[in-house]
Amino acid sequence: MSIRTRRFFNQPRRAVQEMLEGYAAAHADIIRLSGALVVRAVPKPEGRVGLVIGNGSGHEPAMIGWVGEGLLDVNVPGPIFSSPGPGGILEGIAAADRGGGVLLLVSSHTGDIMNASLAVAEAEDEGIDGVEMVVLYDDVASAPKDRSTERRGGAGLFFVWKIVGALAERGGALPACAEMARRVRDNTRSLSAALGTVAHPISGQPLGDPEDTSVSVGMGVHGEPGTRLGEEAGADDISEMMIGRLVDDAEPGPGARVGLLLNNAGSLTLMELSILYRGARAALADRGIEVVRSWIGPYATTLDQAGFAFALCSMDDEMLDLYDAPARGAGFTM
Amino acid sequence: MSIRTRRFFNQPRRAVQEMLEGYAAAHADIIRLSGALVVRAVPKPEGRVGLVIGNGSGHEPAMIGWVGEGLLDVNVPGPIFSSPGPGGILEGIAAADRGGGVLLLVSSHTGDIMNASLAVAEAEDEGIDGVEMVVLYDDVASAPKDRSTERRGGAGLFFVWKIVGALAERGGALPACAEMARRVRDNTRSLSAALGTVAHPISGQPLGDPEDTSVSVGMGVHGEPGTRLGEEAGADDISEMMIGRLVDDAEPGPGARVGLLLNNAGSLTLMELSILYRGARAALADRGIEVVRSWIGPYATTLDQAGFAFALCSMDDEMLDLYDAPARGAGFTM
Amino acid sequence: MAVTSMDRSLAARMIVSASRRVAEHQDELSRLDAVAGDGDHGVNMAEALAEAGRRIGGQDDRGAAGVFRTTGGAFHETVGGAAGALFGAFFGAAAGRLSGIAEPDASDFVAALGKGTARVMRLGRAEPGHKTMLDALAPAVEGAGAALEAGEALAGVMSAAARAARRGAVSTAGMPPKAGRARYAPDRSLGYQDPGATTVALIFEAWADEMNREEADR
Amino acid sequence: MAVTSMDRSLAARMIVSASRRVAEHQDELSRLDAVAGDGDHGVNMAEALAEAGRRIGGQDDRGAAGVFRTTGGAFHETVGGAAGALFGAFFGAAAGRLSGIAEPDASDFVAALGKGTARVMRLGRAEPGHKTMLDALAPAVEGAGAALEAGEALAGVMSAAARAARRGAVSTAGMPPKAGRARYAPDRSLGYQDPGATTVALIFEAWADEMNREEADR
Ligand SMILES: Nc1ncnc2c1ncn2[C@@H]1O[C@H](COP(=O)(O)OP(=O)(O)O)[C@@H](O)[C@H]1O
Ligand SMILES: Nc1ncnc2c1ncn2[C@@H]1O[C@H](COP(=O)(O)OP(=O)(O)O)[C@@H](O)[C@H]1O
Ligand SMILES: [Mg+2]
Ligand SMILES: [Mg+2]
Ligand SMILES: [Mg+2]
Ligand SMILES: [Mg+2]
Repeated sequence: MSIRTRRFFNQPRRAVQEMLEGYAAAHADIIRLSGALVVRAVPKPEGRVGLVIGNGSGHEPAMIGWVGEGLLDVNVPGPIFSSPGPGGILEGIAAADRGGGVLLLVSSHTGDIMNASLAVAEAEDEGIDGVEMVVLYDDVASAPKDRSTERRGGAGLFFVWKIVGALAERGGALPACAEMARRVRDNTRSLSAALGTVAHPISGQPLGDPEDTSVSVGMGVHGEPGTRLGEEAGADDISEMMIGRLVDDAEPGPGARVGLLLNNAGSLTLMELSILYRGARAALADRGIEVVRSWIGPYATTLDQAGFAFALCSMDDEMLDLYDAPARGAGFTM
Repeated sequence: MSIRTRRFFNQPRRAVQEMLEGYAAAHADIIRLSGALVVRAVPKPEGRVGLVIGNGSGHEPAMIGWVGEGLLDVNVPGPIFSSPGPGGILEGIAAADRGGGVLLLVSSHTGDIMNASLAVAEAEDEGIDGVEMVVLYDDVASAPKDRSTERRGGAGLFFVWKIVGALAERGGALPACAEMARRVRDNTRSLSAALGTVAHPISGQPLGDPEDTSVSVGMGVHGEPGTRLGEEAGADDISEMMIGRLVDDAEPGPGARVGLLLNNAGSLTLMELSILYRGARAALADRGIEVVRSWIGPYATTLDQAGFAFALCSMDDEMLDLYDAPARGAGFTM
Repeated sequence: MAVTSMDRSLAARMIVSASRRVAEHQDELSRLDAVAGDGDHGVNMAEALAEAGRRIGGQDDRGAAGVFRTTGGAFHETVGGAAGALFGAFFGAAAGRLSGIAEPDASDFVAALGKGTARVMRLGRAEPGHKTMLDALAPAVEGAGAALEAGEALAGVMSAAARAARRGAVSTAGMPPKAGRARYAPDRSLGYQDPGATTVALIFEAWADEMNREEADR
Repeated sequence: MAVTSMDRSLAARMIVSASRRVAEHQDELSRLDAVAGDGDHGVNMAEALAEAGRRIGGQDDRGAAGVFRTTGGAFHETVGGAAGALFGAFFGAAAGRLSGIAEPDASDFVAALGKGTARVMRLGRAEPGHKTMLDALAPAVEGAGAALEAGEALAGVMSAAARAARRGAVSTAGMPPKAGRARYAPDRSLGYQDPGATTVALIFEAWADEMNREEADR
């Protein structure tokens, strides 16, 4: 129902490179291209921990928009939906190294983990010290709670990037940054839903049945299919069901304060997002959970997928303080 | 090709109201709902000029995201793609009145102008003084240059909202604000392009041929059809052609400094936008025009239309200074 | 028996029957608007007239003028947009002409139609021939005036107005648009009727039917 | 005449013929990956092998090991993703086993396949039966080993590997996925072959054909 077969490209195979050039030109005060890497225009002071992420493209503004003050130091963009290879990640590690060690944040996907592991091994071989890797996952649809380490990374990882970004900027040491990344991860859950599908821009393959008009819940960030919901489910039903699943999984204690993120997977209107958000607030209020921070918008997209994800992060005072710290990326400012 | 037939709504006819509730709840620090109006959470100081806009819904983040410090005081949201009626606009004028007069900014569309005129007449009848209305237009596709006053409003109006918003915030008087609105308008041009179409969410009517895969240039902000481009046109060709038309129309003098806005009409990916932006920069560089500020993103959308618009605004020092002033809306911060 | 004046109840039934008629054609009207506009005309008209019907139902008696004024208000407050402003202005101006007249007769009604049409022209700055609702309204006023001069009572006047409005609406199919959204895509709407003019024809046809029913009933 | 050793030129021709074969099946591979993955496997493999072909063309002579090492590098640098890492590791480990051997024979080659497969298992933490490329790779190594023990030279060894790889790839259609993206939608891919395993079969078939051609030519 919702698959666009033509894109404003010159050539699909040149799309990622041309995107990087255009985006960097538009945001020259914040980022620049260094070879195949997106790096800060103004590097972090010496001695601080460098934050690196290697990730597939097609999720913009993640991660090209998340490089900047209070956020990441280096983004290693891969091909569409594909992690970059170990060579690129190794370059990214070297570029982020300001003498305080480097934290490689990896969204849990088979390819991403393997390529990152290869890069870390090569970094050791080359004598680059103090490289730590933390694997991030949050998607409750991808594995049961007792096997949470098998879960996929989703839009909830935004909480990690933001909070750890602030900590590293303030001078937190490598072990503290890695520890904080794990702490935020363990307090974060996400779940996605979508209508229709998208097609891989190069292969042209639709990642699901383009004629299917049912809502699917638990889709992956590369369009990996989820499970279908009935035709009649309205926005409020969907918000209630999804928030219910997240809260059941996270089991926030009484009086918990959460950040609520509503990620636009691509082409949802702000009208729909606002309606879904309204339903989510009601569902959380019913459960006695206080929403202390909210974000609505495109964080990690799946091209122009008509979908969204809710992410919840239970926050203590320290996390909240870091969450509120200034940040200045091309795709996110506060 | 790209028409979504199902939306995350509870009921299409309740969508605008529920959107307003959700959006206001998410951004309670910036805006609140006052009856059917979106107003600032913290009103402008007494004596300043109030800025009001009445506009159809379906263009979010315009204008709900543009109410806030350094931006607008009141947004009067109408039904989807429909200007609000005179009664609502009159309420908006009253709500924005801080004793310094009220400037009503109207995007040039038949309905918007008529309803605004009726409201201004009623305001006079009711003895509200100092209400001025400025009609804004920028879309070069909608009338030839010698009949520019017949042109439609498009995404270029962002420049007016931003610059006049800053002037009013700084205490500019009503005549100066109105004059600045006209000055920015006269220095601004826009042109849109799109693929496929959208359907009106309530009537379900697709606003064009959903099977048409050609790029159409000069579409209106409510999906009003434009003229078709050949199947082969690549992103660079399109950027070059569109920038050429804007520059030919605007005739910026030698050494002109322009702001370049690339508006996402809804569902374009940031990948496509960045590629189009890259092409536009090249086209402007070829013409010796310096781009001093750039914005890429959704400003005034047409639901989830797969389209975009370029807008150019030639800026002098005063405009640039106001353009750079802080702004804090739910959908736009700087 | 000929109906010679329009009391509150008749005026109210006119609005209700117009509302029903437009609702039946709602999709067709939106489809016409989607050709070169934004596809909402049927929704707009149906919503405004339904709201008018609700408001009239709950209203105390202020004669035909009150009914038309309420209808105008419903247009202004429910739909906005071009047609909301114009139909609102039309009913508002017509109400102004009828105001204070307890039982307006056919000549008052024709005069009210004329006032309404003039207000639409002033507000929208369009003229007959621009492919708008005026291409049905203006001939309707003329046809009604001619029938009045020929000595017709309300039913005859209304029937003449309805025939003229329909002819006018049909004629818009051949016109290039010179007002409203459609003018930005001038070729698109060739061969299609203007949605606003079509609504006018539907309203007058519903009114003529109502009058004729009324006459038959008396 | 039987081919008893693999020189640089033969190894290079193996990569080029694998590249051609995979390119021919690129759409089918992406389609298989779209069933429960992200629809790019054919693109990934075709691009990496094409790049490997280009790099080998411009490379000076370092024997079969050099060709395989270059191929692994092309996988790591061109595509990333799961298969990029795994095929890259496979060729890299195979190259390591062949390194320093001027003219590797069938037994070196079988050992190299084994090293590559072991590296894939270690890196991906999957096992045969998980519906991955290993379900073609592991049987291929076994088949090649058996052919070697039966006294076959390179062509026979490769043919046995290709047959086993194809059988393994076909068998994945019946497996529920336990690794890679597909495991998150376990029901979707039932009845469909694993794309990575299918690529392995295509590569070994291209190699077997190349060897048999070579033998016929000598
Ligand atoms: N300037 C005008 N004068 C008279 N009628 C107009 C004018 N502009 C638009 N119209 C009428 O309004 C109709 C469109 O109404 P509608 O679709 O409800 O409003 P909108 O165009 O705001 O969506 C047109 O078909 C036309 O008859
Ligand atoms: N852990 C793993 N072990 C072995 N093979 C794997 C593993 N994960 C994925 N694969 C293989 O990779 C293939 C997918 O490759 P590809 O689509 O190119 O990468 P990606 O999944 O990153 O898009 C699968 O079909 C499977 O054969
Ligand atoms: Mg991939
Ligand atoms: Mg409208
Ligand atoms: Mg309309
Ligand atoms: Mg894949």
